Amino acid sequence: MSDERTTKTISGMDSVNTTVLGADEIILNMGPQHPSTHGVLRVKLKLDGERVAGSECIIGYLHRGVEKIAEHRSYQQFAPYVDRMDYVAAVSNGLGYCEAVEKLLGTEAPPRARVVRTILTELQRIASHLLWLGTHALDIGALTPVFYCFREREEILKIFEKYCGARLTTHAFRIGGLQYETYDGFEEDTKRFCNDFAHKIDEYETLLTENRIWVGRTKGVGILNAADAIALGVTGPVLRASGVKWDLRRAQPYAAYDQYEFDIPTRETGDTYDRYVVRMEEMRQSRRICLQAVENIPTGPIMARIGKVLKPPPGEVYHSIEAPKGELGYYIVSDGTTQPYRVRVRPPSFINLQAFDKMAKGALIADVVAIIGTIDIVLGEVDR
Amino acid sequence: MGHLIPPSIMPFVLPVLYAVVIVAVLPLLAGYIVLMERKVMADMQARLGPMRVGPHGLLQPIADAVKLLLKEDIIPDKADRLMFWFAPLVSVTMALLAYSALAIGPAFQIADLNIGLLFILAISSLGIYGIVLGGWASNSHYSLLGALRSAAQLVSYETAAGLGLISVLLLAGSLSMKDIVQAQLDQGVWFGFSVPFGFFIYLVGSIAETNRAPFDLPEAESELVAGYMTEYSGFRWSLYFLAEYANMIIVAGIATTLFLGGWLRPGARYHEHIPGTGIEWLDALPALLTLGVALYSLKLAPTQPVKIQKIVMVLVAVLCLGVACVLAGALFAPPAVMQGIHGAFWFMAKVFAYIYAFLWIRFTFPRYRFDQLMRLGWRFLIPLALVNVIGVGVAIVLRQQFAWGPIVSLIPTTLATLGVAMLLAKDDAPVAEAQTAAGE
Amino acid sequence: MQTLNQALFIFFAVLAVASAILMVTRRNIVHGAVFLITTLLSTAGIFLLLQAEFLFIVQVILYVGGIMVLFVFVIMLVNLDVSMRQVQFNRQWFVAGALALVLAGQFLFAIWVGRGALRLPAMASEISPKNTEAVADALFSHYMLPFEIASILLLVAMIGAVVMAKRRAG
Amino acid sequence: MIPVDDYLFLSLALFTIGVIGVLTRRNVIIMLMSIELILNAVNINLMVFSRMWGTVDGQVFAIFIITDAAAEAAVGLGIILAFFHNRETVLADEMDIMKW
Amino acid sequence: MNTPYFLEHIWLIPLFPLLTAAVMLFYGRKLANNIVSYLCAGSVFVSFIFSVGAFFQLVAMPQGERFFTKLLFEWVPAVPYHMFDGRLAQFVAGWEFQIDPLSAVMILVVTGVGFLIHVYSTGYMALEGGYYRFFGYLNLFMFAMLILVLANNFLMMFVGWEGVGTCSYLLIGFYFHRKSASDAGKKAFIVNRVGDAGFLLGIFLCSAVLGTVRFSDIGPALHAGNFQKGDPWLTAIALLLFVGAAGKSAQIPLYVWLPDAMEGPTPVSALIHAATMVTAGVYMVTRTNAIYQLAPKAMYVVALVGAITALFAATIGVVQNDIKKVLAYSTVSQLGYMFLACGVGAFTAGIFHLMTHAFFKGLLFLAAGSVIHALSGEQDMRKMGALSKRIPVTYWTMLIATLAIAGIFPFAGFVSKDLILGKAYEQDVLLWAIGYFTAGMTAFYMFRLVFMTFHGTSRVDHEVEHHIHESPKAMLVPLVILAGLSIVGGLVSWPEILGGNSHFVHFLEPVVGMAHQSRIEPLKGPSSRIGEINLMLMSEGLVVLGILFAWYLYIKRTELPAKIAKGLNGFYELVYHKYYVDELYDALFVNRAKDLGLALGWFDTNVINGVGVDGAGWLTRFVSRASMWWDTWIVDGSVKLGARIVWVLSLPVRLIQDGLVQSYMLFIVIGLIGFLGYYFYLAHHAVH
Repeated sequence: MSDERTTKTISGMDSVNTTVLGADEIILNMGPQHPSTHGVLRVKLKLDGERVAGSECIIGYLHRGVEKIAEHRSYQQFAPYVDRMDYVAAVSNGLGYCEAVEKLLGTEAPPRARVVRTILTELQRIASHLLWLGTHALDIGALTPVFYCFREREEILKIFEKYCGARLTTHAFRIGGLQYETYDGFEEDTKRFCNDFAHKIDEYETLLTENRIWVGRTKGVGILNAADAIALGVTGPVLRASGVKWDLRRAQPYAAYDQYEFDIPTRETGDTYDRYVVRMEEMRQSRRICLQAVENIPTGPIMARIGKVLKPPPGEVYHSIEAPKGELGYYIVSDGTTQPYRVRVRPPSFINLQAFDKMAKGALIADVVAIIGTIDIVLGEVDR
Repeated sequence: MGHLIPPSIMPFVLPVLYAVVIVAVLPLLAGYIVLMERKVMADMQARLGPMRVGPHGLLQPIADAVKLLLKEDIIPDKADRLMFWFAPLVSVTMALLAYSALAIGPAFQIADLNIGLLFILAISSLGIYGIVLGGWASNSHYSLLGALRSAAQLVSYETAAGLGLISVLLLAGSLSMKDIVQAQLDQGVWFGFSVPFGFFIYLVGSIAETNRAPFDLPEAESELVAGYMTEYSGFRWSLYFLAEYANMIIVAGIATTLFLGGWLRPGARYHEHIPGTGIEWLDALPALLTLGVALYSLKLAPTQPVKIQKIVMVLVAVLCLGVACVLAGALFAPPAVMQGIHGAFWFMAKVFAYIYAFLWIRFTFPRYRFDQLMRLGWRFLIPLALVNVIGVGVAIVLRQQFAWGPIVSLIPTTLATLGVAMLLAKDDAPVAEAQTAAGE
Repeated sequence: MQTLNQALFIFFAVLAVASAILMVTRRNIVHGAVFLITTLLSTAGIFLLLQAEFLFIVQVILYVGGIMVLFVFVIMLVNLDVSMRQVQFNRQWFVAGALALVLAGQFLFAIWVGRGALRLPAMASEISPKNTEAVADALFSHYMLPFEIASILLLVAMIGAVVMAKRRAG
Repeated sequence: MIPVDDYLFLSLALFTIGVIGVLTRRNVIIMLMSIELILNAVNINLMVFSRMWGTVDGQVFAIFIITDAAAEAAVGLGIILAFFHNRETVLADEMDIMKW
Repeated sequence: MNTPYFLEHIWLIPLFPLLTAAVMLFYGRKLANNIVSYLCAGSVFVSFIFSVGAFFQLVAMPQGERFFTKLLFEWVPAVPYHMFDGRLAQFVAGWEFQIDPLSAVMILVVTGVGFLIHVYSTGYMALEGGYYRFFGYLNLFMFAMLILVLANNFLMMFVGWEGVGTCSYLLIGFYFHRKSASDAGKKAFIVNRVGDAGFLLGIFLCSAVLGTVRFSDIGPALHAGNFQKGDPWLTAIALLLFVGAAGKSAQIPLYVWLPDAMEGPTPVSALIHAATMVTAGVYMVTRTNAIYQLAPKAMYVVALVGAITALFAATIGVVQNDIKKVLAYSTVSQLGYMFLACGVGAFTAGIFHLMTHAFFKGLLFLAAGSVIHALSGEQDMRKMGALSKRIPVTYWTMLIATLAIAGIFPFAGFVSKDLILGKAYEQDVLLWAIGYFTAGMTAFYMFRLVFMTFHGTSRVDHEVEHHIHESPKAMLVPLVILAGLSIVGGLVSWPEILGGNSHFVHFLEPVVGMAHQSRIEPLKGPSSRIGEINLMLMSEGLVVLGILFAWYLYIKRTELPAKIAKGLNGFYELVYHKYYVDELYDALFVNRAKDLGLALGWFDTNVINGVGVDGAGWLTRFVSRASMWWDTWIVDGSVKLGARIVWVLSLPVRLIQDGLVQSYMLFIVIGLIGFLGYYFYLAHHAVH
């Protein structure tokens, strides 16, 4: 149906920038100002009736040149900037960056710092997944879960706030370890949250998991098989939902993950429902890690002995962690000065977004919303 | 007063009065239903909802209304101005017109038509023009898609809902609202209990007809922004809003009349009197309930943070007290007056209960996809409704031929319909075969 | 009562004729459809005046609420912009109009010749409560066969419409 | 008392307008709508005579006519839709492929 | 006697390679390399088996009746025509396969050597792209060559002739992405065209003079025509045919393509440009020896050209540094020998030399290929040396071949070469002298090649040094077999003087029977025997001298060759540049041809296109305009008039049937008006 017999505007549809291709094909622009594109993503959809015949993601509306900024900041100065990439998982961003620089320096954070880092990062994973769950459900039309999710996320943010004073862009870690010692009651807060949270997840699942409409809206929608997922470089829960058991926490452990037991949930089909189930299970596993970690935080220093002025030896390093959305990698080139010569970030959302076209082809418009939601993108990270 | 009015005009006086009252009160009512919705939503979502304007946000609807009326009225450049102007009027007019046949209590009715129910259905089916023309006139893709979806949805579910109503019409043998209520009184059972599946089908159908979640596709925010209302703002938008909520009240009114016994009090055939008086126990219930609300408000009043809020709270308490007094006073009035007033109370209570169910459903379920919605309508509800209607026909034969009781005769029907429903539900497995087929 | 009825008749009649004329002459089909709806509603009102309230309801539900929705639906599916810019009347409009007026004249002549001969019987003061039942009785007894035939006609039309409007695969 | 003539005149007016619409408008949808108008005019006549004779036969016929109109609209619009998908026109004088 | 099976199915021999060639060229891309190898080599092997079968069945026949033809189908049906002398003849040609001792020898050589080279190629080409293509061409070549040698008439032979030419072109240009290779292919093709033109003219003349193109009918035709020895027509035919032979067999002046043809893969050089195709000319001359024997002048020309070519090519070969070029010139030289043999009437000796040459020259090429393979593609002998220990098998086989070509007793070359020299001595001492001197040079340059390649100090590039390796078995086995044949090949016709019985020569005698029976004197008595021995000893002596000279120059005093080259600067340059023949041809023919092309182009543009075409176009337009006027107004006009009349007559009907629904409705209204009017009319009358 690609013959453009009559390329013309339908009754002055200029207002939404829509043209008619043939009798049944239209181009529809979703975003950048659309309620469910999660920020300033713009999706150009070619529709054949109500079905998506092709799609194109247009990004860059939130580009701030983070990587370029890095070249003009010292290593420590750049650390807060990374929080602004995936701003709903700032702690994870910081962990990746700090560990990458530590690797470059050839040092390692002390054990205590590593465990605290693990706890905070896992809490951040829960928070990120909660935010995803809420908005995803909202996109599909379930109005209520989002508030429940934010209620629990609030608890996590409170822990962050008590720990470092910030809630969203925390800058929780420093190169070489931690700036702050944990506050009194940190363990109790974490334990209490984890214990309560078990029932809360059940509550969300009651609302959604076996809900006929929810299942109908998500099962079989946006299928991404394992081969495609790997070919597209997709990582994180999206990859695992396609049946690939790949988790950097297990594959190349960092922080203190090698000390804890946890499962890597996978599913087979790789549809939206599977990604939902995988993320739900991941939250349970994160809770499990937190509980194990908080039971046994070693004592000792929280900061490695590194100088005030960081001058890593010339060289390059790539370090990646399992961020909530997938593999978050930092590639840093040092020229021996106090400022990195080049920092390149491998953001999971950006790579995962590539799978959108594959998932959306043949879907209905209503599914597009579900599919965008299920990839779990943060435009701050995509555009950087 | 009677001598001031010429006799030829006399029959029109009361209806006109009612009409004026309805037109005047309905926007306010709609506003407060919105408030109720927000409060219910907040309660379900573990938060407070509007709290700023008035005590517990009681004045919020008025603030909203003022805001809407003061907003700039924007007509898109390439819109069809005539239709853009005309469409919301159609919507709201048809919604209000439908009230003319609705019986709010035995006394409050503008016209008791012998085809009352059909009239309401006919008029409310015209409301669709407001949506379709508005969506078309906006000259926006989202609007047009929303309008077309709305039209398709309305036409589909009107069929199902209508078939759900027919089961009641068979039982009542009349189209007049009053007669239907009377039939429920005569048979001693609300039709909602004797034909539960008719009620269920109408419930689902009415949610879909009013474009409420989970059938709110025409205005699904995440897909079509605001559907047919996307380009509307200010007063015109509020007209659509009003129409939507007015329609909610109408479907609730229909459901109340047909399935929940209309203005009948619970236990309408139970006539135990309070000793020593001619007052029935149950008739005292409305007054006591409102009195309770009044006292509760009064108790809350001192806790309000601002003085003006305290005053408003007290005013609310006084209002409720006044209503309680009216309700109590009616006990001593002639039976016709008493039944009129109490009937209106019970009717409104049931309507709000029904609307509460709407809200409850809305905040619990995700949204259907359009093809799933159509499938539900055509492949589940309509076959089920047909089975139900046939079943009710059989039940009536049973009742007439074998003198089975009004409830007993319907039990086989209900069971049979239940079986069919389970069969259909199994057939309607929620698997989106759609994409897997087309995605290859 | 008489005057009221008279006034209502004139109101409905004028409304019907005026919007019918507008319907035929409008460039914009959607406007045309709206004017047709107005005509149909006016006609429904006239039915009410003629104490055929069941027909009134049928007219509103079926004609306005059903058939015309279908029309509006289709109008929105087909391309409007183009047809609005085109010439609205065909080449034979003058001849056709003239012939239509001749036909009207003939009818007018016929009615004029027989004017005053037919009168409505005195109207009952209230709307007959039995109208719906009477129609139902007639429909399900005397006109049972035509009724069934009509239902089959509808079924055939439904299948035909589905077949024709269905998009061919590919 | 409204004489029957008035109804007949009204019916005639609507009928004539409908005929003119059918004969002169190029747009097929408007032609179909004009046909609806003609049917409507007929219905008025039926109703009037039904009222005049005090029977409901006219009303029954009117019901049949409305049924007919519904069928006609469904099929007619289906044809128009199919035609539009193929030829991208709704003009009657461009629909002349049946000539030969 | 039942018809022998293999003879009856002689046509199968070329068919097998054709089939595999078709499979390769159509489906080869999809086949795995080993399947390609098995199919192609297998089909040639089957052909070889059939050839052996046919050979033995032929041998089994009585001496004088060893002749068999098999007509597959008619090709050119009898076309009557007048010969030069006015007699009526029929031009007939069929797909008729002929086998006699000559053909039998040829098919054995072709399929046998061909099979070995196929086997060799599976190793040599293993890592090349276009494997299937190579084998497809190779098999196609086998088919064409077999058609050539099995042909019963000139026409069919010409098919094979052109077929081998095409395959040669394709295979020389196998590495078509290399410009030099594609140029070489073109050169071979174009130079051969000159020869082919002569050949074709010869065929025409033959059919015009003799009234037949069938080989077996030539003898009877000569008798019937009562031609005298030295008949000018026959001389003309013989010379024309020799032009063709010279083209195909690379004789002066048409030899220039063969050295360039070395651009092709080495197995191709071995098969086509050493063993088989280039010998087609010799074969053809032998096949038509009946004509030649009646044209002594033509034979002298043949002998002279052969001798000069032999010497000329040998001198060039002395100074070449490219291992394959040396072999190429050597081939030209040896082909000269064969023509010399034919020219002096020793057709059998020519064919015998052809066969032995196929063995040792094929072997030389294959061994050279093995060397090149070992040195990762290096062909320059100045960058070789001291390889004898590194690739011993190649070395020993190559040494055997060199000894054979040099004519060392008792290798194959000795027998065949001395047979030729002996015959030449009988005919003309001058020719013998040239041949004799050439034999010495051959020994010299061949041992120069061996010494430069395998002995002395290593001059191999450092990088290549590491990769030197013996070739795979698939390549070595054919080498060893051919080496064996090179040693014993002479035995099939061991000279009577050395106690042999010249089997081969006798076997072939029926074909060239006339030569031995009447026209040429038989060898004279015992005195000639002594002469023969003396000749042998003389040539052996010269050969040994040549070898020693080569040893002295290239092993002992390696600095000497450069000095000599310097001392004889002008001559060396002349020889090194192959006597500037290519340049001469460029100047004389190629550039003149280009000039001619330009002139023709000018002529085309200005005369043909300008005056002819444009003028004709103008004329045509003028005429057509007149014709159009006629058509429009007179022809069409009358037709249109008829149509117009019908149009007018049909107007009322057509106006009604316009396919527009609204017009039909209008008629409904008109009808309604009519009916109403009629009704009113009736009502009016009814009232009154």
